[in-house]
Amino acid sequence: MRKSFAGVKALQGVDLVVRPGEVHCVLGQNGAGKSTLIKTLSGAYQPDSGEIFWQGEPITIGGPVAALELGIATMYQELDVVDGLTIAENVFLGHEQATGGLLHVASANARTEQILSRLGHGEISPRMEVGQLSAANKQIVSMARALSRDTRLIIMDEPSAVLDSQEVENLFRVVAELTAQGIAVVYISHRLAEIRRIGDRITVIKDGKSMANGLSVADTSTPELIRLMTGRDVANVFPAATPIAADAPVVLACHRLGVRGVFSNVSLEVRAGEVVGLAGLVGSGRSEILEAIYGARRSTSGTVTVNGTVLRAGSVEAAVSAGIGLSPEERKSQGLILDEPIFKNVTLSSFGRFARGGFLNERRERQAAREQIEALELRPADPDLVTRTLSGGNQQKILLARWLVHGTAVLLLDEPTRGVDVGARAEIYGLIRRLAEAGTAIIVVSSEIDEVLGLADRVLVISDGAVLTTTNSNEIDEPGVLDLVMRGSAA
Amino acid sequence: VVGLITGCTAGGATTNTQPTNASVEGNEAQGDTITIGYSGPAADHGWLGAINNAAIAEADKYDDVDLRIAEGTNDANLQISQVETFINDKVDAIVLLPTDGAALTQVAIRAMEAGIPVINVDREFSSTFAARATILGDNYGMGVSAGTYICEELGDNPDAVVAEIAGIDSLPLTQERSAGFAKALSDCGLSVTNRVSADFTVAGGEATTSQLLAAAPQIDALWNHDDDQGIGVLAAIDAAGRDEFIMVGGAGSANAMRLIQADDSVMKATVVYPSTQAADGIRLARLLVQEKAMSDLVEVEIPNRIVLNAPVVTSENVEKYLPTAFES
Amino acid sequence: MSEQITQAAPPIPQAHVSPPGRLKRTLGGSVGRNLGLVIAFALLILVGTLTAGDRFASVDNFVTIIRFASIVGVVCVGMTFVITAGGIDLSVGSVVGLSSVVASLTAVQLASAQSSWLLIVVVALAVGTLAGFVNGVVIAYGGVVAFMATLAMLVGARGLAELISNRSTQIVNNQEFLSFFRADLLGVPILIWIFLIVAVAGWVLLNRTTFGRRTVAVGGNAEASRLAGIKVKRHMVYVYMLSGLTAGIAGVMFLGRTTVGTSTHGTLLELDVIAAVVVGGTLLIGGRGTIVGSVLGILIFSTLTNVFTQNNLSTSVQNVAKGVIIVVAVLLQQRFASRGSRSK
Amino acid sequence: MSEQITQAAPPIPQAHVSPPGRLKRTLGGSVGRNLGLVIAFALLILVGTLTAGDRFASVDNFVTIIRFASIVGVVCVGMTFVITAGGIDLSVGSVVGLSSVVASLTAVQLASAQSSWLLIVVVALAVGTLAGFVNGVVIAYGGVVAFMATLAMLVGARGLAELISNRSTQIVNNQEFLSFFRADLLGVPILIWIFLIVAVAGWVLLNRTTFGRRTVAVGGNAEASRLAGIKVKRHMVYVYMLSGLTAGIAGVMFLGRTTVGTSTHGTLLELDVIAAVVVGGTLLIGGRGTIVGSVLGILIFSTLTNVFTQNNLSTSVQNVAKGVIIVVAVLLQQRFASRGSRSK
Ligand SMILES: Nc1ncnc2c1ncn2[C@@H]1O[C@H](COP(=O)(O)OP(=O)(O)OP(=O)(O)O)[C@@H](O)[C@H]1O
Ligand SMILES: Nc1ncnc2c1ncn2[C@@H]1O[C@H](COP(=O)(O)OP(=O)(O)OP(=O)(O)O)[C@@H](O)[C@H]1O
Ligand SMILES: [Mg+2]
Ligand SMILES: [Mg+2]
Repeated sequence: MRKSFAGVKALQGVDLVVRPGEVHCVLGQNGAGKSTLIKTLSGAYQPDSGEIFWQGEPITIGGPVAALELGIATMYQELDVVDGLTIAENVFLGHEQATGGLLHVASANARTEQILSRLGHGEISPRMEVGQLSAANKQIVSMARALSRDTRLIIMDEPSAVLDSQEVENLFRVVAELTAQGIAVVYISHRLAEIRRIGDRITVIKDGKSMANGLSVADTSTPELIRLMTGRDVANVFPAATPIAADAPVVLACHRLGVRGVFSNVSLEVRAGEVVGLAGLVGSGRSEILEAIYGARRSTSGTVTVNGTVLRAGSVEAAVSAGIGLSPEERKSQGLILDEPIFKNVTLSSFGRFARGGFLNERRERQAAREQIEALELRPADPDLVTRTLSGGNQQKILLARWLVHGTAVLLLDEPTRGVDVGARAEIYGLIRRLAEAGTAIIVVSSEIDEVLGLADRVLVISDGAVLTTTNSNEIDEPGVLDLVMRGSAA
Repeated sequence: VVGLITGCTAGGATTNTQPTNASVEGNEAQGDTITIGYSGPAADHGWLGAINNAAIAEADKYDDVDLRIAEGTNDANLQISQVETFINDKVDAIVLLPTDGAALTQVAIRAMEAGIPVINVDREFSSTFAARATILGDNYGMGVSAGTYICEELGDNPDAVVAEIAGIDSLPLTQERSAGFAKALSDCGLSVTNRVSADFTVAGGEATTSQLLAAAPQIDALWNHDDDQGIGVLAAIDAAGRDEFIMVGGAGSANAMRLIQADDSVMKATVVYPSTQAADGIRLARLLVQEKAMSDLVEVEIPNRIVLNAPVVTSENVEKYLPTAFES
Repeated sequence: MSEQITQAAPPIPQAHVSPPGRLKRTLGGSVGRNLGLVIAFALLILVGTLTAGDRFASVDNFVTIIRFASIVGVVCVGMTFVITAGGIDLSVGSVVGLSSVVASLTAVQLASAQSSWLLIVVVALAVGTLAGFVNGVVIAYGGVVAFMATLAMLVGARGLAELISNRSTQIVNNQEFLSFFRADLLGVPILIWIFLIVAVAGWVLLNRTTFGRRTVAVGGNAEASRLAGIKVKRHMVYVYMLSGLTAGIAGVMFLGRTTVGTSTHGTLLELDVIAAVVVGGTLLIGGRGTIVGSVLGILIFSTLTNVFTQNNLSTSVQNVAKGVIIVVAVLLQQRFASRGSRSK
Repeated sequence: MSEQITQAAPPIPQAHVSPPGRLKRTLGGSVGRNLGLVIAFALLILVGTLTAGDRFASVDNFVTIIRFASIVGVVCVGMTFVITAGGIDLSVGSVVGLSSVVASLTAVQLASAQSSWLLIVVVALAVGTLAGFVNGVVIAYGGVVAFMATLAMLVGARGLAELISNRSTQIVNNQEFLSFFRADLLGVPILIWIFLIVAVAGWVLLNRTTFGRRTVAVGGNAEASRLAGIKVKRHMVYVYMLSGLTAGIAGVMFLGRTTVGTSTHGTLLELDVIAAVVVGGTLLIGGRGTIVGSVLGILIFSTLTNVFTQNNLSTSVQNVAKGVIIVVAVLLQQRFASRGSRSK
């Protein structure tokens, strides 16, 4: 099997060779062109030039149907399921089980059930509507869809981004099964540890060009990979935490905070300069806790106090004016106005400050935004660029810049590095630390437990909407957290 | 033109009651070519369509008339701007069937002030200064005629159920028709038991009538304001298989008259509301600008106000009216 | 459009929902989702019976109500598909008028007298479908927002109908045609049968065929559908053609019911149709549609009109009430739908 | 809604956009984005001049065109805000009628005779704003889809206007009021001045104030705006109130121009307004709005009507042409807008 091509603006000469039965990892920074590459393979985009070979034959993939008919199935980065349909209907979307247009509902359900069991999720009913599923389960539906076809090659674009460690294990098991059957897997992830575990060979893409082809995973060191991706050496370690002064004031305090049916009795305190991490499985309620503190979700019990003042429940404005900032979980849908220029996104929480009598002073606004994005090394650092064109990591930085311009005492970061590449990750880690050192109280939520442990001074382990423990991050390790979580949910 | 001057001087002291210029032949004779602006409401139903078509046909008859048509709006704002366009273009006369009489009054006054005579058709302006001549159908009279006919037919049954299917309720003319109807009925001790309003469309007539028939299981007489929506009204009556009452129409379409003539349906009569008003308006405008008078009148000038009759057409006199009735 | 506010509420992830049982699902799905409507409908019938007694609560009156609803109801079925697919069709009213006009042209009537009255039907359906085709192509391949494309068709088709009919009312003379539409079958008027058949066919098409599932998919997530191999553009054209087809059927029904074709048929029909479909629970953002809801929606509106007529209330009062009822119905609808299963 | 198809087209990756210079940006922004409109407008004027000569190309005629456009134009300004904020307001036409009716009630006229003619103005604006407030609350706090909420208001406000006026035409007697609206200022009619002032104020409000910034932000991404601390719901209420206010202004203008208040004022106005705004380049999905485009849009429509009147063409032909022009204009608009800067 050999595919090679060059072309689309985002892709300027990429070679990729995938062999049957292997797990071929594609690595690259945000915006390197990984998703674009695979979309070309799946027929979603047409390449401007270049050739694709399939089992030795040069072919053109005219559209998604053509790719599917060849046996190329794709799990896209943006969840590609339809909420209004059931799981079985999603799995067989486009190749419905039907005669003369009339559906065989029962047989589709039965086959879906089989596939789900194979994926280790026999407990999910194929008749459930996908809109009711969590992001992780949607990912499983996506996978089931790929398996429902007779495929020779499955492309997975960041499948683990919304999965927790348990689910990731499950995913690896399925991948192993697939490769054992001779099916090739193209695997994209920003988590280098995963690639080490399941990858056979690696292709690295940088700025739309392939930097390395088919490197053997076993023979390539992590720093080497990072250098290939970023073109420089990045210390993939967390910045050292400086101890917090013993007399640092408590900035944020939650007392027995709860949202009915989601979580209850969460009490926590964050001091100036402290980074507190929330660890837990997907769906444990971490995002909800942040949202409740921020007022984006109305709490039904308990209080949130900032610098001694109790906040009005369910009021984002109150939280913002008290000095809390939130960088939400879903960058694109909750954080940014993608079609607006960067500077307007940076000043979204504070443009009122650049106005006199309601009249905006865009020049000052742009200036303030420019200062921050230059300090954050946003690339490119042009405040007038349309936000949509930026890579994920840079978009994340815009959200941080927003609160830097606004000035916050408390910063809530929900999955600040989701879908962000190694290079940008290190920068964001450094930034979080610098903010803490400047006296900001920070709460970080991340699905990657090592990230929580590495970043935070203190860790709260959450399970099923309840705080299990609070420990200093240096007193616990990843297996320890997982162990707690397992026991917590079993109890 | 010359004729008029002689007419005036001649008419001074004598008792001559036959102005020389006001013969039919004299009026038909070609005069100076004039431009007449015509604006009417949206021709969204049969009667209005007939009004516009008759106006255009009338203008076509005269080689000396250049008709500028801006028909077709129910928006007073747009119609005002159409009249403004006519004023800008300095047409010789304007025939105006306003979507709402009062709303078009100001612009008509402006036209008159600009020296352009305005002929007001069908829906009356709120100021007498707004038109040089006014031709009106008699909406109130229509209601009276229909009511009187029903009174005659129902005789002295004080418990008779009378139903009314009005046109577009928000038009002043509908209100006038209903008022006349109620007045005539009250003179014989009757009143409207069930009243619905349609929208002058066939479908609207059908829909409201089927509802009305369901609401009133027993009816003695029914007045429908408009024969165009009447097609729908009759379809609904047919579908419901009802024939216990007499029905009176309105406006006087050829279709309705043929039914009356055939005398095999509930349709027994209709009240004429002439669809030739705008055509008359065009004709008057031409005479006015060419400074002619009306034939068959002694008066040497065009009258200010002509109110057309609203006769009741029954199987007895239908032959007389059928030729001038409009095809919907 | 306009959904943004509703979406502002954070989506509720339900990670570990256990699959509901079959019975509960059916309840939650069909009745539950339509419970608001059923309640509204029942209330309306109660009000009707209380205020108008036997005149209201009679078989004849119910037949009147349903027959009144049937023409609009047929268009609702087509519209349900369009809205479910994430589109909107403002042109249906005009297309009804246009198809009634073309099908009642003298030429068509002459030809039908020589062949069969079915010719009139075929012409009307063809005109409707063609108009839908134009809509679909302009939207799917031209990339014009559906609201604007069908608004253009709304204006244009009405104008065309006026031009073709020269604004006169065209009377249908074909007696076989007329008597077919005036007939009853098993005591039920043909118009109601047509409505019934179209509604059942629509239900099957939406819920039991690939076409229907793809319609939901396209409306729920057009890009995902494209990637799953569905020819989204072509499908959208089909959906608009379907809507045009139902408008054509309604055109024929108008012909049969009123015995004339005119450009005024169907004026403002689109508002009633869209209101009924959305009140019925089909999401205006697409991705979820219910034929049962649309049928209930249109029945509610026609019962409303009937109750008002029975009580001799003017259209003005009726309009005010209708405005209030639309809002209340949508609110109820949202409440019950979100209880039955997550919408939005 | 309806945007789905457009989104189905694969987004064009523009990896290496170089930041445009200030001049280029301004060109790309204002003229570039409106280039399609300007071309369409110029073509229309050319056609008008060729077919109707001096009758068309005269100062008086242009005044007529603009004066005609001014009432609808004022409503377009309010609608631009609503659509930019991601909403839609179908009720403007009815609200125009309602405010003209209430402001011309006998009671109001009597009171105004004793105080000042401005009372009539104040009442009309208050009625419009109140209707907008109701719309806004039902949409933002009730969570009813804007299309349905304002559709309900469209039906309800018209009914209310009919009830209040008892369906009669109410003539305004206040001579000061009438002569104010009949006056010219510097040779330009007052109505045009009002349009000019509203348009300029709207432009400043949308492009130079925090209110405008919020409007664009809310339309671009309501959830992100909410999480950034903008009071999205309250802002939506303001936006609908603004739209209601412009409808109230249009109601007063109708009063001044026609000297009567009636429930039929503004019928179907919403279609023209929405068409003009969207043809003008405001995105129906929200997040981008242009007052200049809306003004050009409405001028194009009113010039079109004038050209047709000048050439003695019937409304039917005009409607067919209008349908075609809407589609062509939106297509052109898309082409030039996407060249000016990335949309969608
Ligand atoms: N719709 C779009 N519009 C403009 N530019 C785009 C679009 N989609 C992708 N790009 C650009 O194409 C380039 C490659 O994007 P791609 O999504 O393939 O990156 P990626 O390697 O998958 O990054 P990530 O790790 O963030 O998923 C980027 O510079 C991106 O900004
Ligand atoms: N409004 C609600 N009603 C009922 N349950 C809810 C509601 N909102 C959230 N939940 C539940 O709360 C739990 C926490 O959800 P959520 O996925 O946000 O947690 P999380 O820890 O942030 O996970 P993730 O890593 O996916 O962000 C889930 O089980 C979800 O089903
Ligand atoms: Mg990617
Ligand atoms: Mg979360």
